[in-house]
Amino acid sequence: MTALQRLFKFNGGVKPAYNKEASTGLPIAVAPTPTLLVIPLHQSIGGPPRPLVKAGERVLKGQRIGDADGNVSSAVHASTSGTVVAVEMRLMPHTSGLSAMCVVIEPDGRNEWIPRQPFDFRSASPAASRDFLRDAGVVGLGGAVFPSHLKLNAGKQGKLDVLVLNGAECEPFITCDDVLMRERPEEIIKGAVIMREMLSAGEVLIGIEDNKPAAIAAMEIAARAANRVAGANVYKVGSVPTRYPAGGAKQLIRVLTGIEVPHGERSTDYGVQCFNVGTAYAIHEAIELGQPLISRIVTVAGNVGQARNYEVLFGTPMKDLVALCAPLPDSDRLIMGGPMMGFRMPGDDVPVVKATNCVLVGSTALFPPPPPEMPCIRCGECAKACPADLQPFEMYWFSRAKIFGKAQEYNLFDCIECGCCAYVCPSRIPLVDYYRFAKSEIWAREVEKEAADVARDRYEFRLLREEREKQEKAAKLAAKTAAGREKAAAALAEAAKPAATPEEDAKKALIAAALERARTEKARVHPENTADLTPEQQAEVTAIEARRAEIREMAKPHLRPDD
Amino acid sequence: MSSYLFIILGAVLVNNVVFVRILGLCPFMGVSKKLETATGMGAATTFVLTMACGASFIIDRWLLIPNQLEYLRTLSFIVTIAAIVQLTELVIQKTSPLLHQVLGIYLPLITTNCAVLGIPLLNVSLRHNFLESLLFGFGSAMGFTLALVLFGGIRERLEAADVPVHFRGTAIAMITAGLMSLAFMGFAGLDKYK
Amino acid sequence: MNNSPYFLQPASVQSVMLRVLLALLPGIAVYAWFFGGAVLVQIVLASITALAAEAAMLKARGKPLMMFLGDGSALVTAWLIALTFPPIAPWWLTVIGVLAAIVIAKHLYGGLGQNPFNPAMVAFALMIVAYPSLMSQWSAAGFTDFAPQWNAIFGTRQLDALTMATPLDALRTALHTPEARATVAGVLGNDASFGNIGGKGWEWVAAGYFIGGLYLLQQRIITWHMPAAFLATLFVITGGFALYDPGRFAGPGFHLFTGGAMLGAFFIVTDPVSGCTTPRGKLIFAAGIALLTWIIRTFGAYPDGIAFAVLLMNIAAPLIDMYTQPPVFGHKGKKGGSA
Amino acid sequence: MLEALLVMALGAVVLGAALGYAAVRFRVEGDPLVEKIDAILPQTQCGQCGFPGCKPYATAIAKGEAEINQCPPGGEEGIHKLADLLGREFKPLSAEHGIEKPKSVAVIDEQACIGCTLCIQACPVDAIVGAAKQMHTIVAKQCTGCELCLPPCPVDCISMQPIGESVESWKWKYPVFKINPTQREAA
Repeated sequence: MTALQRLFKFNGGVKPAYNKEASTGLPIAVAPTPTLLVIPLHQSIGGPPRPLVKAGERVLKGQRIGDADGNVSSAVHASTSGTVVAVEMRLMPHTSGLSAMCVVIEPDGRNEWIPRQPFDFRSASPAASRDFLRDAGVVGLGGAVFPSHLKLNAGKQGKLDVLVLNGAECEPFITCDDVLMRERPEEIIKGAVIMREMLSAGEVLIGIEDNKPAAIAAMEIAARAANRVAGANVYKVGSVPTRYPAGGAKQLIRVLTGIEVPHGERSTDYGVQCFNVGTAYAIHEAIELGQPLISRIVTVAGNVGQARNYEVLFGTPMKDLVALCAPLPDSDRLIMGGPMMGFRMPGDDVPVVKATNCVLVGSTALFPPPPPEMPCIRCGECAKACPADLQPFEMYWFSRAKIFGKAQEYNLFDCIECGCCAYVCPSRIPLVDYYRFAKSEIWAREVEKEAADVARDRYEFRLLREEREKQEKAAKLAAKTAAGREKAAAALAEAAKPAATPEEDAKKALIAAALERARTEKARVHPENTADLTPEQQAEVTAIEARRAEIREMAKPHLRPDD
Repeated sequence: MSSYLFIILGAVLVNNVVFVRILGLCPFMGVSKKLETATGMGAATTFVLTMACGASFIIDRWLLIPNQLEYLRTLSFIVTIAAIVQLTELVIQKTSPLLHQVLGIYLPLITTNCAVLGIPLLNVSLRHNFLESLLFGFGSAMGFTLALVLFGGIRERLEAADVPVHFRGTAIAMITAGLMSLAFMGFAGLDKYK
Repeated sequence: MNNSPYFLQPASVQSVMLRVLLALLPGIAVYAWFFGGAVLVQIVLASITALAAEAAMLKARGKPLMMFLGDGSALVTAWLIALTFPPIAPWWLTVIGVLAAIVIAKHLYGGLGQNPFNPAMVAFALMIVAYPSLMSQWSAAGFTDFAPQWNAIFGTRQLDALTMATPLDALRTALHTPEARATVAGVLGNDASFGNIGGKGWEWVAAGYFIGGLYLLQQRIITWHMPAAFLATLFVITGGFALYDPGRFAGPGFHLFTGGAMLGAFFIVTDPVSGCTTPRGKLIFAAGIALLTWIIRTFGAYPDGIAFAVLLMNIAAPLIDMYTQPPVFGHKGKKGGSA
Repeated sequence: MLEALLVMALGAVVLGAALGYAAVRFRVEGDPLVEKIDAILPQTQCGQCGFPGCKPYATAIAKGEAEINQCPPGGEEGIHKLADLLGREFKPLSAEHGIEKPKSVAVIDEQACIGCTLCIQACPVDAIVGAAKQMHTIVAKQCTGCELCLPPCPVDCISMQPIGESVESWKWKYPVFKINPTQREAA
């Protein structure tokens, strides 16, 4: 073992049965190209990529079919050459059983690559090489699928003390990193060299659990070769004690360097960064061979005749992949990932994606349903097992009662959902389910809170705008009337020159003008209706007038004098 | 000196004003839902009670006894307590409006808190001098705050317990208070060592 | 349709509770050997009542019976009550105690895992406050013939021959009567109820509990924090005061091996539901109980202060937990590595 | 008897003076609590609580004129938060103010819209884009689902459609207790 200073310890952790031997017997085989490839567009953390192809187009192997949406995203590529059948919503490999946009490609069997040329990252600027990696679709293959180009930023200090390569792979059944390290250590180290130069890191520590001796030996040979080239003892392999979850990024950093990176803070601020060995291999392929990330090593294990690791193209339906390993008849479910953190698949025709490090065929015999849940007796076993030193029974107590404020006070978001607490709980409580429920509720509320704040700002701006419009209208009106008044006053001012007091004259003139205007108006419109009558009408009128006079004479003695 | 210590210890633990003397139950039940409000109320009552004990002693010794007006004792104590509470409310409204809103009606209700009137009257009957009555007032108020804070801690956990529906809320709080006073009975007989 | 993790470590609440009952057996055997079969009758009586009460409450709350009944937590409470009550207490006293524990202290708060107070201690405290005389009539070591004991439990109670006070009670009354001007050594020396270290016979029962406690520690059902802190604090306080004034204060040997000290240290204080859960919290919790027990035993009105001490610290447990939360990963100040 | 009156009068005067001084010195203006309450409300300005918007409802609650369970868009969770903040008892949502509906977004049926701009003036957050006699459409991201644009529309072409769950916004469900129903109703 190359010289490595003392290791550190993290609290908690459990030792489940590893069942790794079954799938490491045979070397990596290349899974045949399926009849139909369903490649989801959104395969990494960050914004969903926009489709670049339409139905009917012909694509080459490695051609970009989904453009990264902004910087916090990663591109998606066609896994083989063929014609795009459709760009539509398809079932996703996610416990929700929901669908999302996928590009469906029918392979033409010619496997024709796009023109591939290596990218000279040494001469290019760091930002350019990071953009290249983003467009090559390189994401963390440890399971988090975080876009790697964001992590390749050296951060404030501009340099890094330690670059950690995570080959610990502590989850039971999964051996994809193990066989990758055994068969292709040189490419991994080449990837590490590239990353070390991009991050200008001091030394490179490769953490591998001590239950993988073959992998440790292979990586040490490659590391020694790289040290000779680098001329300094820079690449070291560290044999880490086997304990789940030693493979967690923060836990491995703690064991190898003693640094505890708190939740919510970037590890580059602590001079350390952790990458999966598979990611290092992908970076080597992208930069030195110009091949974007279109396939990965996937372990197929569990309730199958012969467990084995395959190099699988993204988009291959899991059904075809599992069929290669002769699944036993009583298998009833597919789990993506391992038994401790894996997700149950809604169906068996969901595609393999960048996050699929293992397809675990489950059965009631292999994974019996848990006994009914008993109340928590606060025995503290989970607190002993928690690798993040949390108090799981307190978080459970408040998450169960949906009092999320208190759950957050007990650092709910520091939980890495590793499953150790639920593994050891004597009351068999599905603790991780409660924490996932509480986290998604809190995230949903935060999204609602932001939406409410935006709505309040827009509402207040609207009130402001209405106020402003009212004032403008009033101002315009006032201006118009004022203008009208001046015009009238000016006109009268010339007409009535004598030195009457100016405004009182103006007012009198104004009234006079108004009256004059009214009278001419009235005359023009309503002529006296007794003026231009025909002779007969005139005679009729005089007769009526006469009768009226007679009546007045008769009525006089009765009326009071003033009528 | 040790007699002063015994007064305080006696007031806080042995005959705790809430659990043993069963005084001041309405704020005890009303405000102890959350720990912050419980501590806020405890602090306010401590301030009021200590001031009240001091003021009542002065009024009693220099105003009521020389003029043989002992029968005015309760009346004058209540007036001074009401004034002190009003003063406290104004101070709290200025310093922390949230506490003022959350304590709500229970802040002016300190006036009617039987502990706040009971302790000064006890001071008079136990013929404490000025310092003793201050310490006794302060000790009892600390006992009240202790009871309130402990009860707040338990209730905050009970909030999430799967209590049968009919016992939820105040019912289970009453039962818990009963069991707490049962526990405080353990201190019975301790103060005969004064 | 469950989510990850898909396989679990073999463990269950039943196995935890059964192992606790197993750990109680040595103590019970020695108890029955020295003080006759009465205690076994009490244990059976308490167990039946507890299971009946638990079943009734579970049915009332509409919870599935078999699953909860089988978890054995009611049995543990029943056995603890039977062991802390006087063996020749009348049958109805034990029944009322168990009912109070199971119904009021446990199920009213929501059943297993949600009771803020230790059910057994609630029962003991209630009964000693309600029936002080009956609760202080214990059988003497050596009187092991069964007939009068059975009669005392179920039949008419002619008490004189059998009963006497506990050693703690005897010592306390002797010391507190000023005229007698008794000293600890004097009382321990000549009174029949005292053995060489603690109470006659009781010291062996305490040794039995100690062995049971070691088994629990080995099975990792309880952590060392609580028993160690409790016994150490009791030892230090009683030792200190015994040196200061041997006449008035009994030594640590006496206090540790009489009354409920040993039973309390391993079985009562370590009740995970009502006690503290953080490592530092457990130390403070157990030390607090030891201190209060000693105060009540020496100055208080009740012979054995374990029950009241446990209840008092149960009241303070949520607050102690709140303020002794261990630092979370990454927030530990002393880590050299964090920049 | 006289001394008694004298003493009481003296007490009243002294304490009255002290309080008068304190009242002046500790004057308090404004009430920051309204902002705290307003921060909890969902800002849909829908008026279902009987007040013309969330801010007036918040001031009413602060002054104690309104109950805390009159806001259907805020739902049970909003009432719990208000109860915690104000230390009041939790009350279920009052029926006459409406029921809690799943969050939904208004959608205009392009065929029926005649471009009368009435809904544009009614929308509290200006989420509707369009001009007189031109086609109108609603910006889904900004629509808060307050349904204020439904009544003024003469041709009733606006309908409310609940927002479906996408893979990103999918929420983990509360772990169902298969064995004891009471625990589920308690949680």
